Amino acid sequence: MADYISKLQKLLEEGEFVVCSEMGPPIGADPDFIREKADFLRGYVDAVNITDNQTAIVRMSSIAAAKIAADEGLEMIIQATGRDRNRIGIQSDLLGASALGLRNVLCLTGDHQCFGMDEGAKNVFDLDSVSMLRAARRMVDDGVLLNGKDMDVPPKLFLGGAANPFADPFELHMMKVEKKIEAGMEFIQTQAIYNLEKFDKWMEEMRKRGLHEKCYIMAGILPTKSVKALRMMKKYVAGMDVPDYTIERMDKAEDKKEEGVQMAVDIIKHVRKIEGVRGIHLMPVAWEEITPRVVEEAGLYPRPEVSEI
Amino acid sequence: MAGKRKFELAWIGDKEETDFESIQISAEDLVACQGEIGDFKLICNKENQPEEINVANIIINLPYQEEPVLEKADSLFSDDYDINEDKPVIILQDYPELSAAVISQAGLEKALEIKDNYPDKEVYYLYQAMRFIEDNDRLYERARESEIIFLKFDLGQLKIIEEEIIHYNREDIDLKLNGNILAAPELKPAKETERIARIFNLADGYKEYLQLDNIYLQPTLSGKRGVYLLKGSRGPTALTYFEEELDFTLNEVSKNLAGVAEIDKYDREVDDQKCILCYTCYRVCPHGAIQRDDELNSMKVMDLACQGCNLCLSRCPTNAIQIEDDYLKIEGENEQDPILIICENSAEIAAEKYNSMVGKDPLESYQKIEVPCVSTVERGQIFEILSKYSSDIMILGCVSEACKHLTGHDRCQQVVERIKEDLEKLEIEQDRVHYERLSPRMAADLGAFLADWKEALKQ
Amino acid sequence: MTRIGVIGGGIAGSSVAVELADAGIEVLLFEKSGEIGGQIKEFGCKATDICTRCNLCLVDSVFNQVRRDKSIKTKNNHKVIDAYKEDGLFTLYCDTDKREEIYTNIDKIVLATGYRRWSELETGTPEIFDDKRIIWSGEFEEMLFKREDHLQKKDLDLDLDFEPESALFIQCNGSRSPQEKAAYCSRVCCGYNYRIARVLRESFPEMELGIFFIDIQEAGFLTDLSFQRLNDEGIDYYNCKPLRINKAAGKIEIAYEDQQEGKMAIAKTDLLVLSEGIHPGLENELWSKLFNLQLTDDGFLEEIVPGSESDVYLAGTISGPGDIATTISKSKAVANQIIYQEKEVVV
Amino acid sequence: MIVGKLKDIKEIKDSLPDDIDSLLIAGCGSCVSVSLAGGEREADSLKELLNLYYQSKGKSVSIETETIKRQCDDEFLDELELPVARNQVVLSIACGVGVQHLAINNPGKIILPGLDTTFYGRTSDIGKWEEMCHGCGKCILDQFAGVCPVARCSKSLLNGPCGGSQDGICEVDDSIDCGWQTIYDRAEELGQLENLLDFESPKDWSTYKDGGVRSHKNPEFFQE
Repeated sequence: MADYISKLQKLLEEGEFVVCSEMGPPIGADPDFIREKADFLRGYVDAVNITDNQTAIVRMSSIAAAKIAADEGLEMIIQATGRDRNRIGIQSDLLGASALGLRNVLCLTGDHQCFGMDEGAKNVFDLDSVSMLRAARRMVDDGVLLNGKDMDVPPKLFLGGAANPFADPFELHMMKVEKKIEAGMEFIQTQAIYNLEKFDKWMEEMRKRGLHEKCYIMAGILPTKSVKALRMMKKYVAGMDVPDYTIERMDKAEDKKEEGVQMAVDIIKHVRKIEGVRGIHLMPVAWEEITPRVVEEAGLYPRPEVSEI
Repeated sequence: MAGKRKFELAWIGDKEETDFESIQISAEDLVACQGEIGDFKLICNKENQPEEINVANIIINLPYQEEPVLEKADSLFSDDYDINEDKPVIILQDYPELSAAVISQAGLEKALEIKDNYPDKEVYYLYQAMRFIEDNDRLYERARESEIIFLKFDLGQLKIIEEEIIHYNREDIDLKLNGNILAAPELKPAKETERIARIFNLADGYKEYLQLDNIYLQPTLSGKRGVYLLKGSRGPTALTYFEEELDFTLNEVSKNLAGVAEIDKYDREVDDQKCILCYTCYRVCPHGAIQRDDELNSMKVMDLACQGCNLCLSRCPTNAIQIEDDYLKIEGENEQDPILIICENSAEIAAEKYNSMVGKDPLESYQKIEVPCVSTVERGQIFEILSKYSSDIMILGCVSEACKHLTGHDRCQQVVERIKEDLEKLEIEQDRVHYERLSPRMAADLGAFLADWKEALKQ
Repeated sequence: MTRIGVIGGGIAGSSVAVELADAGIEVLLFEKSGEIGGQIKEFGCKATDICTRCNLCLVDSVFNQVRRDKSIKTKNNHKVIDAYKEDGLFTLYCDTDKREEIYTNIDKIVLATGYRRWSELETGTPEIFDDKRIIWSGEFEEMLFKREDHLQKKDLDLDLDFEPESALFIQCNGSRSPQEKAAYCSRVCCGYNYRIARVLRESFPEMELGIFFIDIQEAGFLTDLSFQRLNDEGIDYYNCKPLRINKAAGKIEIAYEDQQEGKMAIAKTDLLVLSEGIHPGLENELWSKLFNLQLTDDGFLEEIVPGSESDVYLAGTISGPGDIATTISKSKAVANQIIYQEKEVVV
Repeated sequence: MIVGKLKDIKEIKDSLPDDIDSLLIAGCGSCVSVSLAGGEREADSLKELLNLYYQSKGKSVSIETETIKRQCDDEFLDELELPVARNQVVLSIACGVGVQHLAINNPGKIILPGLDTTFYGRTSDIGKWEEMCHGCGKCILDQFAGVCPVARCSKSLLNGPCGGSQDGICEVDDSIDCGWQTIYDRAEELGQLENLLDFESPKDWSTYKDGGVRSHKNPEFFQE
């Protein structure tokens, strides 16, 4: 019997098409905020990401929020960025997360602080996503910290990272994915997909390089409910590719919310057929309550039971 | 340097037929240009070793880059085109934009050539506008007589469906044409343009060509005396006027060979003890009149190339450039009068014209500073005037693109904006500095404007 | 000491004179009217918030230099009526206000007597000019020359006794017309009326503007005029020659063949501006006889032998239509030819 | 070269003491002259502006200017000795180095900065400078096709671009070129793309400001 680090890892290894979702912790210290959200996600998703001060806006810490949700019975993925903590802080947090039973971590470089409300903050970026993955890998596999010090009890962590199939130049970003995998990334959650042609092309290249067999790829899905949101993303979110036909489709729809759900479902159905896509990652910004419906409509409900590992 | 041969003329790029003792240099080989009109030194790359060539005049004559508008179409300019047995020939001009006027001529000639060689072939001629120059109205008549089918289209009436099929849709005509397309290529600036601009220290030109969009440079001047621009170096319309532009240019070269005199009577001396070789003067000089003096290890102003705008003096961060002319002197009888800083190329001429028309000097009862170009206005000078005098300051510069020194209007505007910003921050004297632009033709306008301004100041 | 006789004190003759004087050559400048400046004297600047490259900025400094330069002897009110050449030198007879004057020992002659505007000709269709809604572009030039509102950022005072909400321009007026014996293109109208339209557009953003073209030409060395450009600036264009002008009550109606739709159509306007074709000057015939020059079919002049041999040069619109910049550049080229020859002789 | 920009005039004015009676504006003739911020011309126009200001407030303040070759070397400071002595306050428009060096040499004097020292950069256009180097103390340009990821990537990433890099533009601002795109382009040109696959360990920042205040001795002049 294989020795699994986390339920998420187990599901993926067993070949299940996985459904992840995302949750933003509160700007405040209210634990019930997390619990309420956990309630309506329970049973509909296999794992939930907790963002780490996303877009450089101060929120409850990813690890603390994740612990609260995990106590409600959810499988959690913590996020860790290199923007706010140096190598000391990050390693320390990873040890803590593992100790709390939070076994999945998504390693990110992090949005620049200029996107949030603290432009004057000093950024750290001591570890970028690649070096963070590498450091975590060594901690998990070799029980060694970055400075070479051995640990008595190493952390147990299932390591993930992000990838943007739409960023240019294609080749350079592909190299970076390869580097991340080399450094120890086991799963990928991609940038939100609207442009399916480009995503197909990216997957094709991933397969050509055999990368789809070296890590689990979860396709990013971002359901929206307005043309404005789509336009804003196209214009302001770096690395987002929202084709004009998507905006047109939303523009024409009478019931925008319904169309948003259908668009998400269509994309899920498309990516599900692609060789190498092992799951989806739902990230409805400010519309988290729609997650159960999208999962149901996409024919991904109910979710499989996972026994304790 | 005795015995060193000097050429009368250098062609950078294509060479045209002339009687001058000339040399042709490819743009790729050119590395640097030093010196001034009558005595340029072109440094060329000869197997990675510098070769110095002395020339009196330079014509930059790079061909246009011809960018195909359709992948599968042949170029209208090419003699090597496909004729398919079964398909008609389609001549396409003005797609996607109106082509240069000479292209109408080239297109008509090509259409007739095909019709002459293949009398039974259907030839379609698609165009937005036939631009009649030289004798192409006769060509057009001949083409009509030889049954070439002319189809005129407006914006949006022509669609390329596939590379070989053109959809032509105009009211009652709806055609899908499938044939061998000969298209007029889009003309773009020559490839080496950016590098050549840097070598000759020329500012970025219109639509990435070498010539600035400025009326004083017509037809082929470059801003740098003795350097002329033709064809793909000059601008988007240079093909249309090529014959007269070439004629003008060669006559300019002739005149230069007969002797070149200084344009400005004053010398500008660079104090080599103060010069820090920051190249600010070199970069701002609109006439490429500054270069480094290797012996003195300082910059120097070349007297023949200098056109006297004094921009270098007003921008040197160390005040290293000096001139004997007191060009910032304030003239006037009454210290209470408002102060005018006027450009000798616009307001001064307009005032003179107004005087001759109306018999009254519009500058009367003003204190004035006459400048060769308002770009010489500097912050310190204005602050000093504001503290010494109680009156307002009006700076009268030239309309954009009609500045004899090419960049004056923008540079002055930037300085004035910064002055106003500083004054506003200190909450003092904000409204005492004014800047307006005019052309030498606005004589009546200037008269009325100054009269009204004085009236407004009184209140 | 070389003496050059320049006949005509417009921009062409003045440009030649100034260039020659700069090179130290003595010039006699003969102007038949009371002052130099020619037709261009009272054209108006067409700058909007930016320069539209009408080129008038270039001319006044030339005239000023003519007035100031000691080596240019300007002879106002001197109409050249006869000439002969003997021993390589010309003698000119001039009709002045008072008497005939004779100038001798002139080495070379530059003819720069310019053109006539179509509005000065007696042909055309005079019945349309009694309508105040129809003006020549030349009248517009004067309006712009006199304007006193631009610097104060006020709207253009049109100096009409009505307020037009629309204006149409007709190009190729008096050109491209075999009936008017002017099959050629005048080369100025496209650029000039486009610029005037832009001036109107600046002052009256709501005004409907349109231009009739036979063929759209590049508007000088610097302006690559195109339909797209007109479209972008909100100026309608009619790529055809109007067939009939109907002075209906209310708006003027212009009938034309809509080539796009293949049928007759009517454009309506409050104000109609007619461009003015460039026609050969009245003296051309005299010059052709006096100086052995070819009169072209259109009535302009051409050299039979090159100037370097005949010592007679042509500058400006005497040899064919051209705009200001072209005229100046061609005149400079003529002056430069002379300078080059003179210096060679010295060497 | 050290690039600087003149401080906001309001900030300068506010920093000068209320009871000021005499002011020396000290210019510097090196880097900051080249970056058109702290040379003789700027000193002069600053003087005229402050004159105008004090005049408008009805205050009598004597202002003089003196620009020397370099404010960061003792020997040049000699020329400033008397002007500094006869003025109550000194406003130095040298870089932060010059201002402090002047202060070290004039313990009893108020030395105020008139300029913001911005970065080490190159002149990329007339009046425009671009940051090229952070002075990290350990140059790694050889590994990145000659383009510095520390100075020219907004996050100083060493292992490739972040996801916000799009069409060669940095996510922080449209006007910033993505440093990693530049690295990539040059590496491609040089046939060094392979190098970019090398894993870069976290950089040793001890040679940078993080290692404490830095000094440097040329061993030819010092013995251990």
